[in-house]
Amino acid sequence: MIYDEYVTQIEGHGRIWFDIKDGKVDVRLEIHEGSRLFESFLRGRRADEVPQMSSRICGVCPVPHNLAAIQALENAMGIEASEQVKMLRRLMIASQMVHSHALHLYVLAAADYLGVNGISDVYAKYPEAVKRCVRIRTVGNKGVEVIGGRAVHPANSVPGGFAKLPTRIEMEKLAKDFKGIMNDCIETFNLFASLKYPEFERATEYLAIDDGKHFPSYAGRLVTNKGLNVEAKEYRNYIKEIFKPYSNTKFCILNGHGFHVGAIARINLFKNRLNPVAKDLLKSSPVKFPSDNPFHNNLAQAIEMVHYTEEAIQIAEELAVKLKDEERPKQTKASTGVGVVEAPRGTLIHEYTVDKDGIVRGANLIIPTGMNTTNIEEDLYAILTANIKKPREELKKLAELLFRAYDPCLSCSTH
Amino acid sequence: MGKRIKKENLKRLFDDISKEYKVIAPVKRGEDYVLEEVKDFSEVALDYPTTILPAKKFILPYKEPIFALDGGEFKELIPDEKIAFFALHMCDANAIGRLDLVFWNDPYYQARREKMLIVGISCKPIETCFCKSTGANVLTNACDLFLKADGENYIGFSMTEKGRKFLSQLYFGPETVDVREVKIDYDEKMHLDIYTIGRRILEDYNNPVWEQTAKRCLACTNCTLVCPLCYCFDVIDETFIVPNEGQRVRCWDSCLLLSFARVAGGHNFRKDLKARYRNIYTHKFKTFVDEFGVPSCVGCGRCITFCPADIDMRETLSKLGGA
Amino acid sequence: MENIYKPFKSKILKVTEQTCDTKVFRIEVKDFEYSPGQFVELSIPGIGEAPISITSSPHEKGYIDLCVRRVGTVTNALHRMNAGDYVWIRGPYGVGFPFETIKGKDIVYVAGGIGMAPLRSSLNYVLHHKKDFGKITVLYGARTPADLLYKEEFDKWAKECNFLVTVDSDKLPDGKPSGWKGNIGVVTTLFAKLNYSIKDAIGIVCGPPVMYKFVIQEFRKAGMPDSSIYLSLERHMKCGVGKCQHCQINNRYVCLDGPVFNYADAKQLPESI
Amino acid sequence: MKPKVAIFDLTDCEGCEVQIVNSKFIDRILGGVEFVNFRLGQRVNRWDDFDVAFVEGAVITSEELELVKKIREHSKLVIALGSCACFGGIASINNFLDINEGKKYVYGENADKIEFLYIKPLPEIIKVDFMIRGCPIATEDFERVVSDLFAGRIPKEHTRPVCMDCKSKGNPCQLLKGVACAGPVAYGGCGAPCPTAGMPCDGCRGPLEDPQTTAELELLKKIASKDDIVRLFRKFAPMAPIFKDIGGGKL
Ligand SMILES: Cc1cc2nc3c(=O)[nH]c(=O)nc-3n(C[C@H](O)[C@H](O)[C@H](O)COP(=O)(O)OP(=O)(O)OC[C@H]3O[C@@H](n4cnc5c(N)ncnc54)[C@H](O)[C@@H]3O)c2cc1C
Ligand code: SF4
Ligand code: SF4
Ligand code: SF4
Repeated sequence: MIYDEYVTQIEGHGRIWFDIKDGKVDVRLEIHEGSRLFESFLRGRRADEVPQMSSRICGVCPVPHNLAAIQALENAMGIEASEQVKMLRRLMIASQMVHSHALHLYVLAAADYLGVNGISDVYAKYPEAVKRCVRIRTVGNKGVEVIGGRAVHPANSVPGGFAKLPTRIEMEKLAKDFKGIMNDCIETFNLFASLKYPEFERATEYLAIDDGKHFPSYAGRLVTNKGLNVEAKEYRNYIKEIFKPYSNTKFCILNGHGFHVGAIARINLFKNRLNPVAKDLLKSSPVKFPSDNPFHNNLAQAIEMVHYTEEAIQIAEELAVKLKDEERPKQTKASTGVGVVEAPRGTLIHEYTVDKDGIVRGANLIIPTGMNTTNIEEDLYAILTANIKKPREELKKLAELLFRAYDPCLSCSTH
Repeated sequence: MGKRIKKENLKRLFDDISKEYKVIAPVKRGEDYVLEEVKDFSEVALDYPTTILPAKKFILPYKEPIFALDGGEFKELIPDEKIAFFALHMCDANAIGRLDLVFWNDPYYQARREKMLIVGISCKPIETCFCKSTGANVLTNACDLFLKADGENYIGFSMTEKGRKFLSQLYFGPETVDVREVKIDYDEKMHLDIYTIGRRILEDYNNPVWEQTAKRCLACTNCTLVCPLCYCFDVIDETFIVPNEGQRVRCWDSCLLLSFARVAGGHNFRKDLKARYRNIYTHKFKTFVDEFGVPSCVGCGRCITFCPADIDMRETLSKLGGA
Repeated sequence: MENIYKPFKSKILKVTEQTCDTKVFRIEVKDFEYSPGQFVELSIPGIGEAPISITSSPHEKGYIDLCVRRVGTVTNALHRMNAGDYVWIRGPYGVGFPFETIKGKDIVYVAGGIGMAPLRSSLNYVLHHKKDFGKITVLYGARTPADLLYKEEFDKWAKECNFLVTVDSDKLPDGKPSGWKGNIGVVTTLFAKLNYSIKDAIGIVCGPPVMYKFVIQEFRKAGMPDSSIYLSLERHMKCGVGKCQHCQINNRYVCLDGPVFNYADAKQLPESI
Repeated sequence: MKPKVAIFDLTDCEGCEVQIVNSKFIDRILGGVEFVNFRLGQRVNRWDDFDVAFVEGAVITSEELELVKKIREHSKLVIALGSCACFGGIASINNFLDINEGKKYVYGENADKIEFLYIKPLPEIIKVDFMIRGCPIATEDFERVVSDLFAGRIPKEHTRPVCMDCKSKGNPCQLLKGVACAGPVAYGGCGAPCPTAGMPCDGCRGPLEDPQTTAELELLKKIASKDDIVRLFRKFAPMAPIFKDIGGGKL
C-alpha cells in the first residue's frame, strides 16, 4: 500500500519518487492528499462565514487562511478595517507563527537532527525540550484564542473586524505570557543554531510580502530578491499554477521557474526589519543570511520565533492601554478582491469575488507549499545529483530531510 | 429603620467591601448585563434590567470539583472564598434565601454562603417580572444590606450584623428614615395565584398546555440554566490521563434533558419533552412548595427573557390556573 | 460541617459470582445500622458513584452484601474488583420496608431479575424473625435459568416459606436448552399457582419498570387493597440525599421518601411506575 | 504494557491532531502510550495490532477507502477523530454539489484526473467504537476519552446541547439577537467557543440525541432565509443524521 511510503513527519500525504538511470536523476514530488475542492464549494457561501470555512484548509496554520480570506473579502466588498483591527490581526499572525514554528521544529523536525525515531523518543530522551515546546505553543495558542476565540480555527474574526473584541486585561496578560516564553524561544534558537545542517546550496528567487514597514506579516506587495515588486492583486500576471499528472497539488512557477517562500525567504529579504533581540541573535548566528541552503529554513524559523514573540509583546502591550470598542464597517461594493498574508510556511494568497448580496461567487487560493513545490523538485534534483554516488537509502533520507526542511503542508497545498 | 446614603457614598461602601471581599456586581457587556468580578466601582451598573446568569453562577458553579481523587482517596475540596454580591435585585437575593433552604447541609454551598455578603438594590421592574406573584418582592434577611433608591440617593437597610457593620462605617449623622417595610411594588403584567396553580399541576396533570408548549420548546435548557433557583446537578468522576489523579465534580444538569431520568436498561421515566417540560413546573410550584413552603421561583423573569423560543412561563401558569 | 457526600473506605471481603452479569460483594462495615430496603451510594474513585441496595439482612453483623448487575461504568469497574480491594460507601439512605405496619401479616414478595437484591434483605430479615409474621410467599421470575440469583438459598427458602420460581424462557442466554424443569412464563403467571387467599397479605414488589403494572393487576384481582402493596422503585440518582433532583417523582424523592413506596400513595403520583 | 496506539489521518486539515498536541497533558500521553503507527509524529511505523486507532479525516480517495478497512482489521478500538471522520466534514459539502463542475472549476481540463469519492462518514464504512466530534475536536474531549479508556470507564456520550455549554459561559443568546444558531440541536461538550466568540454555533459536532428539530426549524425560519438555514447545516458536519436532510434542503 502506498500509504506506508508517504513521507513521515510532514503535514499531509506526499512521497518523493526518484530513479537514477545512466547517471541521471529523475525525481517527482508526488502529492496524493485528497482534493477537497475548497475553491469550488466556497462559491455560494456568505462572505461572513467564508473566513471560518477557509481556515479549515489547514489545522496547523488556520490563522493565515482565516485572515487572507478576510483581507480578500474586505477588498472585494470595499471594507476598510481599522488600525486596531489590523494590529490584532498581526498579533494573531505572530501567535500563529510562534506555535506553528515550535510545532515544526520540535515535533516534526527535531527527531531527524537528534537521531531518534519520533516525538515519543524526543520526549523520552529530551523531556526538557518537549516541555519547552509545550510552553511556547501554549502561549502561541493562547494568543490566537484570546483574539480569535479558539486556538485551532479562530471562531470570531469576520470581514470588518471581530465579532467580539478581547479586553485590555486579556491583552495585558497576553503580553506577560509572551514575555514568559522569550527565553524558551532564545533557547530554541541556540539549539537550532548548534545543529549541523547538510551542506547544500542552490540559488533561487525568494518571495515575501512587504507593507513598507513591518517584517512580513499581514498584507503588502509581492517582492523578491530578483527585483519583483508588484501589487498583490496582480499576482496572476506573475505566479502561474501548472498541473502535473502525479500530484493533486498544482505546482507554482514565477516567471517560468521555481521560487521559495517561507521563513528563509522572509529573513533573506527582510532581516533588517527584525525586532532587536532577533536581530542580535542573527548577528551571533553561525549561519549567515541571506542563505541559499534550504535546510537553513529551520534556523530561520527559530529566529522568527523570537521576532514574532517580540512583536506579540509590543502589540499586546500597546493594546493593553488603548483597546476600545468600535463599530464594524459594512459592505460598500461588490467586486473581486485579493488578500495576502504571511503564513508560517510562506506567502499565502486568497482571491474572492463577492456579489452585492455578500455571497461569494468565485475563489482562487494559492498556498505557500504550492508555491514551493517547483522549487522543492528543483532542489531535490540538485541534491540527488550532487550526491548521486551515495546508497539509495541514504539518498532517500536526504531527500526527505530536505523536503521536511521546507515545513511543507500538503493538505493546505491541495485544499 | 433605614439610614440615608448619599449617592457619592456608594463608592465608599463599594471600596469598604472590596477590602474584605471579592466583589461580584452587574456590569454592562455589549447590550447585555452580566455578573462579574468588579474591581472598580465605576464599572458597576446600578441601574440594570436583569443579568443573564444569576448569582448561582458563583454559589453553585457550572462545574465544581468536590473531591480530589488523589491516589485513590477522596480529599474534600471545600471552597475558601469571600464573595460579596453588590447591587443584586431583591428577587435574586431572595433566590439565594430560597437556595439556603435546600443546601443547608451542603458543605460546599455553606462554605461560600457563610462568608458571603449580599448587598441588594432597588430595581425598576421590567415587562417579564413577576416577583410579586412569587412573594419574592419583600426584603428578607437574605440581604445583609439593602439599598433602597430614594430619588438620587439611597436609604440603606441592614438586615444582618454583617450588613450593619458596613452601614455604620458609612454613616455619619443621626439622619435615619422611618420606613417599616421594604418591598418592590408595581403593576405586574399578569398576576398569578401561584399556590393555587401549584396545587393544580398534579390535579390537572394532562392539561393540554404541556403538549402545546412542548411543541415549541427547543429543550435547549436555557431557562433552567439562567434560573436562580434551578439547581439540578450531575456528579462525574474525571481523571487526568493517568487513572490515579483526578477529581469528582458536580456540574449543572437540567431536567429538560432526555438523559435526566433514564435508568439502566434504557427505561426513561420522562421520555417525552412534554413530561420533562412539565417537571420544571412540578418541581418549582408543587414539590418545592410542599418541601419548603415557597415556590422555587422568585419571578425574576429570566426564563422568559432568555428563552429563544419565546415561551412565557406566566402564560403556561395562567393556563393551568383554570381561572 | 460534616460532608454529606463523603464516602468512607471499606474493604471487599468476598466476591461471589451469581450469574454471568451479577456478583455479590461482601463489604466490611462497622457500626452500620440499616433496615431492609435501604441502599448505599457506592463509589470507586476515578470511576463514579452508584446507588445499590443492601441485599444482606440487618441481623448479619460486620458486613453488608451488595448484589450488583454489570450495566455501566461503575458496575463494570466493580465487577473487575476482588476480595481485598477497597470501595467507598456512604449511607444507608432511603426508608426501607415498614415492618412495624407489616408485623403479624402474611407477606407476598414478587421479585423480577435484579429486583431480588433488595427483596432478599427483607425476606431474610422476615424469615429470621419468622414468629412476628404470618405466611410468607415468594414469587420470583428471571429471564432464563442462568439469570436466577441466590440459587444456593433456594432450598432454604423453599423450606421456610412458599417459594415459587419461574423463568421467561428455558433457553440459556446462548440459545441452548438448559434442562430447566420448573415453571416457564413471566412472574405474574405464578399467581395462578397460589391456592390460598392473599387478600389480607402485604404485597412487596421489586423488578424492572415494566413489571409493576402487571403485578399490581394481579394483586388487585386477588382482592388486595392498594394500601397493602409496597413497591421498591428505581431511578437515576446522583446524590442520594435529596438534592440533585434526578430521582424526584413529582413531589416525592426516591432517595428520601423511598425507594419503598406504598402503592396507595404511589398511584397518586403520576410517572411513578 | 503501554497501550499500542495508532493515529491515522485521511484527507483533512489535521487540526484535530494539532488539538491533541495542544493538550496540556501531552507529556502524559507521550509517556503513557506506545505509538505504533503515527506518520505525523515518527519515522518508523508498523502495522502491529493496535489497542486503539484514531482516524482523522474524510475518505475521499479509493486508497483511503482501502486504508480504513485495513485499520479496522488491525485495531481493537477505532475512534473517529473529528467531524471529518464522524460526519464527512467540510469537504462533504461537495456531496450536495455537482462534483464534476467543481473539479472542472478547480482543475480545468485536468479535472478527470482528480479522484473524488462521494464522502461517507467513517461509521458508514467501518465499525467505529467511539466518536470524538468537532471541527476541530475540543482538546478536553480527547483528554476525556483517553482518560476514560485509561481509567476503565466507558466513554460517555454527551447528552447536552451546545446551549448548555453556551449558557454556562453566560453568553447572550444569538437566536435572541436574530442570528440563526444551531446550538439547541447541536451535540454539546465543545465549551461553545463559537457563541462565546459572538458567532452562532454551526453545529460542527452534529446533532444531539433527540433534538427538537421541528421547533428549531420553525424558529429559524422566522429569522433566516431558507438558503441561510441550508448553509448553516451544510457546513462542518454536512453528512450527520438530520443535518444531512436540512442541508439537503428538506426544511
Ligand atoms: C435505590 C436504588 C437501588 C439500586 N439497587 C441496585 C442493586 O442492588 N443492584 C444493582 O445492580 N443495581 C441497583 N440499582 C441500579 C444501579 O444503581 C444502576 O444500574 C447503576 O447506577 C448503574 O451505574 P453504572 O455507573 O454502572 O452505569 P452507567 O454507566 O451510569 O449506565 C447505566 C445504564 O444507564 C443507561 N444509560 C446510560 N446512558 C445512556 C444513554 N445515553 N442511552 C441509553 N441508556 C443509557 C444504560 O442502560 C446503562 O447501562 C439501584 C438503583 C437505585 C436507584
Ligand atoms: S422560574 Fe423563571 S422567573 Fe422563576 S426564578 Fe427561575 S428564571 Fe426566574
Ligand atoms: S447562542 Fe446558540 S448555543 Fe447559545 S444559547 Fe443561544 S441558541 Fe443556544
Ligand atoms: S459551538 Fe457549535 S460550531 Fe462551535 S465548536 Fe461547538 S458545536 Fe462546533
